[in-house]
Amino acid sequence: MRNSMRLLLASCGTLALASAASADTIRIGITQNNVGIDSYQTTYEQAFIEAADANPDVEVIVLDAGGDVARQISQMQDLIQQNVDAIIVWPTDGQALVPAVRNAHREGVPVIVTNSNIAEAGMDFIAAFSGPNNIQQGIYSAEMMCEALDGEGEIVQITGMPGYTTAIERQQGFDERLAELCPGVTQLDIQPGDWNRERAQRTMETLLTRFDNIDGVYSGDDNMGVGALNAALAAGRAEGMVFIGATNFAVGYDAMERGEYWGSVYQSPVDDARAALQTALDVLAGEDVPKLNYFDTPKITQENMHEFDRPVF
Amino acid sequence: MANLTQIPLLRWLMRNPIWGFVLIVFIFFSLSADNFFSERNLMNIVVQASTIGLIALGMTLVMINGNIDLSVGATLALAAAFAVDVQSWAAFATWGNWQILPAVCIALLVGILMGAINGFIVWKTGVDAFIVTLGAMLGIRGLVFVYTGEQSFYAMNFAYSDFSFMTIGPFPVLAVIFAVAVIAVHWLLSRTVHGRNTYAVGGNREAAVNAGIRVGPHMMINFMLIGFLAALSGVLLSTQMGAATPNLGRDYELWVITAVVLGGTKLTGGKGDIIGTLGGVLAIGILRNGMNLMQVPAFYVLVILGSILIAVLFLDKRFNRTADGGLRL
Amino acid sequence: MLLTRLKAGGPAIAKQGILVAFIVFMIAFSLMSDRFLSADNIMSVFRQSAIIGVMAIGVTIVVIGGNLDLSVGSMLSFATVLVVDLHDKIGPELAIPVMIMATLCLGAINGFLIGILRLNSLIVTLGMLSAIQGLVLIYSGGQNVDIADQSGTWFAIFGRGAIFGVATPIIIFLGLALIFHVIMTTMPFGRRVHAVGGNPTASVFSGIPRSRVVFMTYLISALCVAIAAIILGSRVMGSQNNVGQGYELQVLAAVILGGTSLLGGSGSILRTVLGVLMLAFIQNGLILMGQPYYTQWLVTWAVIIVAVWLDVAAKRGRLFSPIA
Amino acid sequence: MSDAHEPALRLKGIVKTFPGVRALDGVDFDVMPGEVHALLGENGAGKSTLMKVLAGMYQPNEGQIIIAGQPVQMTNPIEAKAQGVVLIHQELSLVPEMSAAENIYLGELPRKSFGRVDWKTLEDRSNTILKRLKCRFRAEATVAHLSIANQQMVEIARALTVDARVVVFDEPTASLTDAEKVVLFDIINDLKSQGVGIVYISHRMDEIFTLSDRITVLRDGTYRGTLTTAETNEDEVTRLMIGRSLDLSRNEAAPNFGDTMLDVRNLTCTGLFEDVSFTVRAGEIVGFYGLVGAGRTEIAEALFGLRTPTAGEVWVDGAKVEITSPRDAIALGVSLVPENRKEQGLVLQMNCRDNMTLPQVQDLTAGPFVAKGAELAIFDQYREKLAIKTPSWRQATAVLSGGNQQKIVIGKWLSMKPRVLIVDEPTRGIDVGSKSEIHQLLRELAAQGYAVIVISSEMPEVLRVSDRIVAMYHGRVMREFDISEVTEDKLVQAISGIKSEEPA
Repeated sequence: MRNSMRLLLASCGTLALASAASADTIRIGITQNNVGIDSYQTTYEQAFIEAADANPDVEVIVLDAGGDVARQISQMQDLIQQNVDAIIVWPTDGQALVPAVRNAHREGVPVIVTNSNIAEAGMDFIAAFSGPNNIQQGIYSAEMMCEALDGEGEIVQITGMPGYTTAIERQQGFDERLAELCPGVTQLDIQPGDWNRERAQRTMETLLTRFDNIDGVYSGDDNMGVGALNAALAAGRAEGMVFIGATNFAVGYDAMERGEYWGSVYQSPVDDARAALQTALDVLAGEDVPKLNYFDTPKITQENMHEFDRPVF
Repeated sequence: MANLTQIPLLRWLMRNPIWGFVLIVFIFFSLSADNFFSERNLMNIVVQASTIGLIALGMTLVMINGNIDLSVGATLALAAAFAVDVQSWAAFATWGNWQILPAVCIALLVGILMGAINGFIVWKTGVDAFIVTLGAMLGIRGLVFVYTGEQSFYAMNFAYSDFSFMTIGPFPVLAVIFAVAVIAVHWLLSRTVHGRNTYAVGGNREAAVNAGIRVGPHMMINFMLIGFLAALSGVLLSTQMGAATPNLGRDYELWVITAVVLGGTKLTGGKGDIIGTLGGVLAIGILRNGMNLMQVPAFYVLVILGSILIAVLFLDKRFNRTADGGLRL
Repeated sequence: MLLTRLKAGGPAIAKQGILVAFIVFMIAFSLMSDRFLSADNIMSVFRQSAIIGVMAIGVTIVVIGGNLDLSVGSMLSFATVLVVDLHDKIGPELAIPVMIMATLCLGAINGFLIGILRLNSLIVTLGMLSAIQGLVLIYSGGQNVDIADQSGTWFAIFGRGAIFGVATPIIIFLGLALIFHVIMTTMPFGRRVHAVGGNPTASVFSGIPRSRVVFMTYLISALCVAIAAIILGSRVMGSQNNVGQGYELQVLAAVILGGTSLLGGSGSILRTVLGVLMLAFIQNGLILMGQPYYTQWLVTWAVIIVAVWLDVAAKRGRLFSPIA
Repeated sequence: MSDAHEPALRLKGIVKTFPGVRALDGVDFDVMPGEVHALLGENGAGKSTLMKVLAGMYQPNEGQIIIAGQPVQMTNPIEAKAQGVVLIHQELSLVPEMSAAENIYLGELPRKSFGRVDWKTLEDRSNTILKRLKCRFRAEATVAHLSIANQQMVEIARALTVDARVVVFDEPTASLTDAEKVVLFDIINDLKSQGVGIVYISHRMDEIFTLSDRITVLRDGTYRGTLTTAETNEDEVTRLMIGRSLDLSRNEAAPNFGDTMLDVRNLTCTGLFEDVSFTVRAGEIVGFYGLVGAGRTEIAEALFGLRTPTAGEVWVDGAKVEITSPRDAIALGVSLVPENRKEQGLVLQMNCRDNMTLPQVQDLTAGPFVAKGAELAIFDQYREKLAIKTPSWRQATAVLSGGNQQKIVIGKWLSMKPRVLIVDEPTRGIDVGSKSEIHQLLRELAAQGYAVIVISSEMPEVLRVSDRIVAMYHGRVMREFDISEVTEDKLVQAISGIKSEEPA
């Protein structure tokens, strides 16, 4: 018994030495929202690791919260525990992470929020935000919808997983801008598709039954948008129906090429990941970094699609 | 002398293989993961494990009763929503920091009420608890969405989230609350009449009925206790977040059941204890924390946790094989 | 014959709790939405429920055999990702058998752990739920998979095609239900599954190879998942890694709603089909009525408890449980 | 203030109905202080219902319960106990993971403040009671680790936690060996001498005539009469119970046996039985008699492929065989009617026909389907042959009486046309009428040329059906008797491990 204790203490000693030796490399921890739920996040993770590997001074610790806020908070604590130099967090929930961010701030660990922003109350405690502007994306989609329908028509909306920030913000931007820009376009119903193509397809089938006339469909991402498109194609009602998405996926890009899909918002996970890492490095280098660093997420439509590469996911 | 002390310890470990497992992973991570063996990290583990742990205490009671509760994750979310939302009710606007008090009380009452509904249905309809609470798992989650309107609630008052960072002496307050709950439920189960009746009802329901134990209300009380503990867990979780989200606690029921079963409680009822459950909770907590520290990729964590669960079940069966005397059935 | 049935316990109508509830719901919904009973809508709901339905057939057999299978959700993700990914790599004619074999292997692991080693099925399949989800992610590296040429592949027939005007998923679903109903009610294997689920000890004492029967139920469950994955992959022409997440509970809810006892030994595939359709019609009907999606969870809660309650009450001959 | 002529307990005109059934129809019953009053009746006659009414578990629809002259209402078992009425259950009603003390005081553990259990009082009191029962285990012992007999003692100890006026014993000897019965009877006599009224329910005539002062008989929920034990005999009681006399004769050895069908040589299963050798010939019934735990059931299980013998040989019909699974046994024509019909014999929620054809359902096929016609033919054949009473083959076996359930299990194995039929405790928990029918049946089977092994813990049963008797003690065969030479004394000696002076 006593022997094993001594062994433990001895090993702790050597570990402490080992971490002390690598003190001049920069250690950055990242906790992601839910890798594997969609390709965007997976590609983001790969791009992030690649970018970090390319920089010999950076060592990264990559964690995944699996969509669970509580686990993400634990991971924040674990990262603080490991004395990382900075934490990058992709919030599972913009609201619920505020105290954890505040705690890191108190512990002197700068926090960089990536992809979807943290709630207003937490803005004082973060070093910077880097990512797309989800509300702006919703606005872009509303503008495209308006343009495609010439300001008149009846549409349905398929949102992401209820209760998650990205879904809420895109819906918010879309709803507000649409009402303002095109009062002539009415939203018949809003139903969730849970970021799941099959579920979106099922929901769309029911909506097609319910409404004799649907002029347009806005989906929280292209994955669901293609599901809705599939439903409409199967029902023989896709002709003349306008499909607009967000986060352009390869399937969406292809559908656009075939002329079945009207437009989306181009958002590259590679840009997203690189921007996050760069922002973190800038913060650590003591540069004067603005609080909000939006990277560009332009509209992509059938007309301008060839200016963009086909998404890799 | 070494022999004399070792033998009871070994025998104890054979009966509680999960603690042997906890010991092994503890030593393993101490040796192989940076920063694992430090006071702060160990406290972190306890705090992190307390969310699942508090519910697991209640689940132990319910499972010893021969029932199960799948609705705890949803109850946790509902209680968290109330705890955060009630603070901002106009009625308590002038209460200052005291507005937290009625909020927490209402949240805990909501948890007890959800447990009471489950317990009452199980008692009166005689439908299996698995089915009743599977329904409630969907239904209560529905209530969460009705109540929150899909939005997250957040606490304006930072005093609420500061609570979770408080310490009592060297110990984080959340760890202390968990420890108190562990001791209280252990005491309840091993020392009180209600606790002993819990074993009786699960071990031989017929006998309990014949002995005049009012089985229905008894089970209902245990459902209310797990409702309370799930709500408490939700409240504490919401203090860590300063907010409540409608998706909080998804899949927690599966981890809670896993922890309790790892701890040696029988799904058929009548057998189990809090010491084992604590071992199960710590085992999962240490594994998650240690794998985070070792940066095991998320995809592999799923495979490892799943395999370990099955492996421990297998070992438990080897060690604690019932004396069937070699009959091949 | 009817007389003996009536005498055997309670009025026959009370024994069909699910059927009563189903009819009540269909009438209520059709009064509230004129589109509900349209041929298009009914076809559409049948088609949508095919995936859950095919899985529920397998799970019903596992449950009649006295066990649970919670791993079907992850297994569906696994099978769908595999068949879609292999479709473009080795062609559908090879992708389908390879995927079926791989899925059967997972079923065999379940069967080995539960049937042969006799580990508790709830915990084993819970562990497998997690482990298989991990496997899917490792296999795909977390990327979605898609079929490039969606219109040119004959693979489309399973999810999007129709035979004599009836959508293929419906034919597969109802056909499988009928086949397994016949197996379970008229073939020796079905009898054995009922016996093993009803009383494993007595089955062994009757010379029934209990381990092998349980093993087989998990293979059947895996086979059903594989078939559901073909429909799903063909319908969506792509797959996410977590596409089956949460399906295990929907499937289990349908099986329970169909009156299959979790204690094993009794249950019916046809009633499971009713359970599946009922859940699908609730979901569909509430959207048609313009209700927010979460009302379906509240309604499902009530329906599960009331339907099972009626079932249990009819069996014991009184509404409320006699325990004090 | 109760004088000697005031009954300790009196039931007047008790009526209890369930939906569609009149379980008790105007039953009168009383028990005097210091009296053992036996209650008799076939299964389904209403004994259990009456007991549940007594114990406060059922409320009668009509009638009165009078205790010590006062009419009372008892709405739950605790109230009944407070009134001094204690029920000792037939099936062990214990919680295995709890201590003996907790089981003795189940439902009324002594309390301290905050609902805490008063362990000291609990254990002191329990140990006192166990001492009074001459038990050699402590109250702290976990019940799961006690022997069946000791568990029964814990059950009985419950009666002594209160000043009982009336103690009801429901089949208390079902799982006791003869030696343990003696202790139980001492306790009953002890209680009796303290002025407690005893209600004693049993199927075993010998016990009832040893113990009781009066006998009350129920039939089909109605009261058939009360007899004074000293003035009656088994025949009279039986006629009251089933409306006809029973054949109580001992078996006369049948003259002509066929070839040796089963030959067991030096069979050993370490720790369970050692060096067991015997033979069974076609047309012969060999009875295995011994105490519970003597290894008889285990031998049967080994012959049926459920246990792996560590040494020895088994020959069936002149050929040496290896039986490693029930399937092997069935293929060789060895059948086992197991000891516990509810747990091992039947799938209770399955119907009668399916249960009966279960071992051969794989072979009863027409194409891929089960041949319903063939199945029904088998069922009808054995329903007729064994006189199974069931309204239809669709009836779930759960609702049949014990005797009919047992007949289904026997029919199941007869339909396999076995060469060797092993029957383990064929009449346990079965009423007198069905019992003699089953004995009759076993004799007929032997006459048709089956080789039969009957394992039983009841001496009258072994004597009635066997041609030869193998007496076992502690995993070993002590002696083998021919039915013509056996006496009860010799049998008792053999199964108690006493070596007889004259070799067999």
